[in-house]
Amino acid sequence: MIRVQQDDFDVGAEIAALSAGNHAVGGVAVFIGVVRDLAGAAAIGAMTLEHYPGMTESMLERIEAEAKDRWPLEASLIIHRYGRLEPGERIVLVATASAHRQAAFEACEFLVDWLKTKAPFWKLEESAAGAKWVEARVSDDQAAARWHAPSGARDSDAAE
Amino acid sequence: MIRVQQDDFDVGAEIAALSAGNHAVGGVAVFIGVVRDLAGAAAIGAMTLEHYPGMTESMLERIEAEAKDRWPLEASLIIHRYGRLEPGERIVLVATASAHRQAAFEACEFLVDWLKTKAPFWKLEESAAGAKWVEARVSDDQAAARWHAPSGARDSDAAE
Amino acid sequence: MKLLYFAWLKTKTGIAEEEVTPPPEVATVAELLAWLQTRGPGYADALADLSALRVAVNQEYAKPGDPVGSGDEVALFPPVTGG
Amino acid sequence: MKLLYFAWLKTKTGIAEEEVTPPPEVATVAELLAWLQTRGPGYADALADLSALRVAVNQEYAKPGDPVGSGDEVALFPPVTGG
Repeated sequence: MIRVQQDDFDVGAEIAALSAGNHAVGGVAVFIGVVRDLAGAAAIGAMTLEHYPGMTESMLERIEAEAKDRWPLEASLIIHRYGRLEPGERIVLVATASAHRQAAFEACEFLVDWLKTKAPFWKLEESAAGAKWVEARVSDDQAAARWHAPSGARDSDAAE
Repeated sequence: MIRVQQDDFDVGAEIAALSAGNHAVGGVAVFIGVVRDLAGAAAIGAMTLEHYPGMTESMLERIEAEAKDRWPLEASLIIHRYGRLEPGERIVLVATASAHRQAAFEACEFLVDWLKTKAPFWKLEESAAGAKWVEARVSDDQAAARWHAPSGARDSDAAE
Repeated sequence: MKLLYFAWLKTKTGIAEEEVTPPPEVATVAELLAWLQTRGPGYADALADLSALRVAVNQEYAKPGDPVGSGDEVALFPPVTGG
Repeated sequence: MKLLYFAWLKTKTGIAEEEVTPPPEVATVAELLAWLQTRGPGYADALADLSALRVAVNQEYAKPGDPVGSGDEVALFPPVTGG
């Protein structure tokens, strides 16, 4: 399941719902992204996440479907927020439930890497020097590249 | 922080407390282990986790300290339950908070692998055929072996 | 054709979205971008470095040679930095 | 010396813990296990396969040649299966 929303989410309730009533689940891997107040040396007051409504949702659904193809998942959940967020606030939740912990971990990390590099979100960071759009980092692209299938058959949605 | 307890835990509250007030945290990786009702082909009614009070706590503290040595963690938490647990119940929570998602993921997976293979817990599974102590699985040992430093200097606590 | 601009592309063009009717010889993404560059200083600035630009046609990532037509939704944005 | 038994070792010996005074020639983990095997059928059964056994002395994993003494807490248990 995917959700793109402005509001915060209830981590405990979301994780519990993921495996509720499904006793085939042996482990749930979760990632929660949080707004840091340090990017390099400059303190950040807050940031605003812009997204592309419609394309964001369809890309998240496709990424989630790909994770379910590649790993034996019982359930998965992606929640991504947009709008203005203060340091310490949650940005994203990715959770994957599987019979086996290895599958849950790998699928969760795969989804987080994709979100960071492919999902249409843009970060405007506020600092003492003013507001500035964050530039894409090479290290994020490299983290996502680890997951590329040799065939590249499923990467037709990526222009870079 | 580590806790060995009979009671359940509040996933949302524990995760929130981990990074509360620390704005250097950019990501929290979490694993929640749940009682499955299938082990091989036999349906399981419930299980009882026995542990070695004292040794369990000191080993968990040591494992957590090793994770903090190896990865730049802002905070970490291990909660492990013992006693009788029904299918669907939570057994273990491992959470690691870091500025960087990769460190959080790796440390979390490292800790979970160690818990499964080194922490003094033993599983008594109930099924239609009666209660049976679970035997150690080779695949768990292999998962933990991935993390061994070539020197083996920190493995003096392991007899196997 | 509907155009959408995100992040600093929106700041530089000064608009979030607009309806345009490019000349009939504009048939690909690359041709559309070249035409947009001629529409004024804001556009020229926003589209100065095409390597810093990503394009989606009807919400799918598109390459320079991909076709664009009058009914399409074309979005221009920088490389994503989300999550 | 305090002995602790966990999991199926407890079932087979019939006790969770006991105080014992091994003969003075018992100075290592291996010698302690050999002596325990002679203490009755439950012990012989529990200690029949030493490869399925782990030993901790004072809550630290121990090897067969490690020393044991009168003030020690020695725990016998199968390979762990937790989490």
